[in-house]
Amino acid sequence: MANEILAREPNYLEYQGKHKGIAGWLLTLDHKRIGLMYLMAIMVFFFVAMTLGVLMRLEMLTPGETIMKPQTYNSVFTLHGVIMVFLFIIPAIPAVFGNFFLPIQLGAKDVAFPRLNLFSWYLYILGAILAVASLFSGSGAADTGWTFYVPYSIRSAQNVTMTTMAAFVLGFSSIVTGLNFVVTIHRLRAPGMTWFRMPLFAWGLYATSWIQVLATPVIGITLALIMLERFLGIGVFDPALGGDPILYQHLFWIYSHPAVYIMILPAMGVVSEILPTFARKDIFGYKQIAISSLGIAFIGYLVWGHHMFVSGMSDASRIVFSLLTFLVAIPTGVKIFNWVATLYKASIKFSAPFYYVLAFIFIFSIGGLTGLVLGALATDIHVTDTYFVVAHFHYVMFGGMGIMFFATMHYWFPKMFGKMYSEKIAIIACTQIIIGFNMLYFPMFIMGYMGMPRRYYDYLPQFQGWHILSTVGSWILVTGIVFMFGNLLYALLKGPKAPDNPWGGTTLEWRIKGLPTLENFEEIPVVTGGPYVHDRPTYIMHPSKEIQHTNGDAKKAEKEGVSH
Amino acid sequence: MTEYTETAEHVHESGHMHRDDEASKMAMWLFLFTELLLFGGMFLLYGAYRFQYADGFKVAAADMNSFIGAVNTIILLTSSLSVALSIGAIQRNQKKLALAMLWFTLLCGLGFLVNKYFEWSHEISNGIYPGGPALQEMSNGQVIYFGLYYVMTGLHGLHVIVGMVFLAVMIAFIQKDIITNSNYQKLENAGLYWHLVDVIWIFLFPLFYLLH
Amino acid sequence: MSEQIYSQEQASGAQAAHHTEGGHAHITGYGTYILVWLGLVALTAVTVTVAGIHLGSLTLITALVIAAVKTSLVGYHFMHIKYDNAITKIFILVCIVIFLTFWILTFSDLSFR
Amino acid sequence: MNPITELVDDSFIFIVGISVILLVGITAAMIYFVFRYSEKNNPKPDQSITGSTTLEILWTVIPLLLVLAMFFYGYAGFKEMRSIPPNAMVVKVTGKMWFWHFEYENKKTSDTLLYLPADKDVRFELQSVDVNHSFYVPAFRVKEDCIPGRTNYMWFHTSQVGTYDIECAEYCGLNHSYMLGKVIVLPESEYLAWVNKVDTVKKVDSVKTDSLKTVLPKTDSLKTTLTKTDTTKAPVNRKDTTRTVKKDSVMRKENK
Ligand code: HEA
Ligand code: HEA
Ligand code: CUA
Ligand SMILES: [Cu+2]
Repeated sequence: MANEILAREPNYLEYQGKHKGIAGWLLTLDHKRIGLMYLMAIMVFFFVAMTLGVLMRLEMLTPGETIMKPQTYNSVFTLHGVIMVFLFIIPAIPAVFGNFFLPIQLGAKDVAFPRLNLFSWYLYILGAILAVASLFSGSGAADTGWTFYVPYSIRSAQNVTMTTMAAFVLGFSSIVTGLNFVVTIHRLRAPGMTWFRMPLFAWGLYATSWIQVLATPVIGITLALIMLERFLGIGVFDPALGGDPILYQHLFWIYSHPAVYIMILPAMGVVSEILPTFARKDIFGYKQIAISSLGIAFIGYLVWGHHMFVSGMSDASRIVFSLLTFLVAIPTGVKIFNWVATLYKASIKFSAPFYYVLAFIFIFSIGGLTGLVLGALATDIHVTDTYFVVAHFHYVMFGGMGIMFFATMHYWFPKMFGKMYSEKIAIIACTQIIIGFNMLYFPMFIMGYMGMPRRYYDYLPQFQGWHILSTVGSWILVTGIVFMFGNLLYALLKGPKAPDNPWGGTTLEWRIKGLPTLENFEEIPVVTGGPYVHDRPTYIMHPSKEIQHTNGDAKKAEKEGVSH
Repeated sequence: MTEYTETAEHVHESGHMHRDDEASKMAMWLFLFTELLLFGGMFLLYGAYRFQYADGFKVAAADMNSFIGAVNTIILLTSSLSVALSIGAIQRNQKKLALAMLWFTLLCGLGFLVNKYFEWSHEISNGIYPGGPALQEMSNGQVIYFGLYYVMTGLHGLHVIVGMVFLAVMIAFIQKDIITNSNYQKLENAGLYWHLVDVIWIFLFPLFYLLH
Repeated sequence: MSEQIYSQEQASGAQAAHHTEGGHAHITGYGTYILVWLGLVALTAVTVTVAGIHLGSLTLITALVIAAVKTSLVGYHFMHIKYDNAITKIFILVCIVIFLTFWILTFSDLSFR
Repeated sequence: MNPITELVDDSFIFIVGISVILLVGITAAMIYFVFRYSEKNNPKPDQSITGSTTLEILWTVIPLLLVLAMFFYGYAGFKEMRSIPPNAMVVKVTGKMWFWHFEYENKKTSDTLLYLPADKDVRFELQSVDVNHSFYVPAFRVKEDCIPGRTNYMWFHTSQVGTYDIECAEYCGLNHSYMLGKVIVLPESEYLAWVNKVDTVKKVDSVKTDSLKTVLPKTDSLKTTLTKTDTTKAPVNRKDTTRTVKKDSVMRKENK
């Protein structure tokens, strides 16, 4: 009977409110539509930045000029970094999938502040426009690297001001999303959903949001100071006037190190969603995984100095930062071990999203473990600012968060669009991505240890073999990614209708029949147990009806429900 | 506690308006944290440079007019009081008093800015501004001191202006009875913001004016 | 409608705990505010006088301590932290702790190089 | 023998070794579970397994010990890098967009090519006159930034005679990738002969400076001349000596 009522409600895609057509999207306050708008915008920039990446690989195919001049190359890697970091990887999972699924997983009708949510999308677009405009105005996009190190960034004749302005605005957008999520998680959990009954994706987002709120302002002011320095010459970052370039690096990394955990924590949250679903079993060590997210977020604030081991920072400081850096590995390890343990005595349903998660665990571990090489003082001093670092961060960013972004798309695609894609093609594409990825980035570790510095337009001939291997890898990766997106796009247009719960997921979004409606739930559900319990229901989806059935036993059920 | 709070600002057409003051207060505090850390970055720079250029900073600070600084401190403290009082007045349903207090706060804010204006123009007319003739003669420590001085007090001044805009909107809301004795979280939030601006000045004042 | 039935359950979720009116039951007397203000003005006077006397490195420390006291007065009374729930207090604590770590770790560089 | 190189390589092998063991273990367990507990092989999952305190403690404490060991390894190498032998010779290194300038103890200078005696400890004082650079000699596993407005230091031990690459490792603008150079380690006697031959070489040096400044931004001539040396390995290939060296005919003869 409940289904009948639901069937009459239009889903969020069909819903016609005050505004129709395109305005119904641009003025929407629905978290799901805003999520999709983010998805579209983010995909556009992701493709732009990926194309820049592939162009860089082409340039590196041969020593000397291959397809571009040094000035172009310098702008290309800067823009590649800026777009990937600020326009893709930081907003991707929180702003798209967090927006879409966080409220549903919490049993809420929307985020706490829908208007702010839309506002943050517009800020994102504004920042994106500025980033793109910096290409075509003034003397062209910044050529400083995404780190904007002074004093080069205040001396460069390129349009650095506009690029930093873009990053500044994007930072603001990120803060607003984070703030919204913290309040949403505190205030809008469904009745019965205690902290330790919250899905782990929500935990990941919670930790992420705190980083967004508490770290982002620091980069805001730092970038603003670069702009002021360029316009007015206030001196705080200009060594000619007594400013200290190392202080700039402190301020930059105070934000940008925690930011790498903004990138990875939501992805780790999704891993914790996908694994129990396909293992068809409760997750191993729920509480440890939940708490370790907060642990990573906190320790993440204490390690920024590991980016500055050769900058001339005090020796004492280098030692402290190196020691602290190693501590981040512990909560991350706890997560990895718990994930693997979840598979023990499971009954695994092998599907595309699960395959991506396996790829993630393998590739991210490589990335993380090489992070330890960078964390150790002696080795970092040798490999810092070489391709070893480039390999490390592509393994964690692309191989970690990027692969999980793909996994997330495959996992929630049926619930977002109501369509099903070809799993076979998805798995083939994933295999190809894994091969191409490793061929692209693994040689960089070797080159890096051999002493190939990063941000080099040109290189010494002894590196050419590795560069060729790497470039060929990028082509394999390109086709894999094109294949994957093609598959999804085809499904979107022509795919068969997806079942309500194709994977047997246990969290609230899978309990919704069909696509979510405007308000997600006809009635706010009542939660009676943990999120990944497979052998009994832990949610009462239609409390008013079901309670009458069971003589108002919701309370009792809740008490009995194991709350982990 | 009779209703399920759907969203703090529940705006779906189909839904009825729900209010969650707790949520909006929480959001306001989070926003204040971001402001705090924004200035925090600047204070960190100040601390670092003061550590490095202790003497230059002292010499530079000797130029500052600590009297104007002190007056401005008192002005802001008083304005904080009046905002707090206006909330108290709204709680007691004394609309007139609340309005008067807010107008008084705006006046204080204006006074603060006027003072700042005179102070800045005095410095500038002496050639003390980034790239200015007097500054070019000075030591690195002094240059950075004044660089920070202009950025930090400028940013603070900007916040005073934003705060005044907030409070002006609150005045309109009170007049239209949107803010009442049972619904005044908006005013609380504006007040929180204003107090934050005050708190930041509480630190700026000794750091820039009392360094002899 | 149904929401009413489940109001009790909400207590175990996040929704419930403090609803609006509950939080605002506390009304501070005007007198308290004015007293606090007097305290703040007095402290300002103290900082100015202390700065006049030459205490060396103590000048900075006293100035900062007084500023911290003033801040806590403003926060506690004017910003109503006094009446706030535990969550807000924890939030503020977290923010302060993070901010302090920025200082401590940055100065681990500056003061040893 | 070069103590730093060995320490760095040893800590690298230590960390990578542990990492590989962990990675293989994790991956093997994962793959084994996926097959052993597939839907087909294990139709009914064991729902009673939700965690284990013992395991949690184990995989917190063991990794903690491992990473502490890694830290100490890295720290030991670092300590060596920062403890300069007391009688090390001093060379002032100045980074400039986009070439290296060296000043020796007797005020003699050279650009791009750094001449050092074999089997000596050398302390470098690193400065920059414009933007950040980073003085990097991969063969000796050391680098340190050159930051305008301050002097950083580093040192290494020149082990054997040979030619080693110098690279700028901190992004510094247009020709960052051409800010290369060579360490030319000579037998002590040849070095002394070179460093004391003030007049002739000085002339050549200034020529070099000028040609570098003018040539670099336009073409990649430096790259084509300063090439073909294995960065990782020490041995010199005499034929690789660069054009600038060739000009210095005296040098070349002494080298042979
Ligand atoms: C998603 C982003 C992301 C993530 C998650 C990480 C994670 C980590 N990173 Fe990385 N890092 C970057 C993105 C990221 N990094 C970027 C972008 C840069 C370069 C920026 C630039 O200069 O442009 C960088 C640079 C960088 C440096 C500076 C290098 C340099 O410039 O010299 C260092 C140094 O310590 C470092 C360390 C680490 C460590 C220790 C972790 C740890 O969190 C990793 C923890 C994970 C594991 C350890 C693996 C899994 C765990 C186990 C298998 C358990 C058992 C293992 C043990 C405990 C031993 N990173
Ligand atoms: C999320 C983060 C992210 C991701 C996903 C990537 C993806 C890629 N990046 Fe990376 N990269 C960064 C973040 C990222 N990058 C950052 C932060 C830097 C540092 C910048 C700096 O130094 O300041 C960097 C720097 C960097 C460098 C170093 C530059 C240097 O130091 O000189 C290189 C060099 O090869 C590179 C290459 C690539 C490539 C080939 C990809 C590929 O994996 C991309 C894969 C894409 C595809 C496979 C294309 C998909 C298909 C299409 C777009 C269709 C049409 C296109 C074609 C047919 C060409 N990147
Ligand atoms: Cu000099 Cu890069
Ligand atoms: Cu980092």
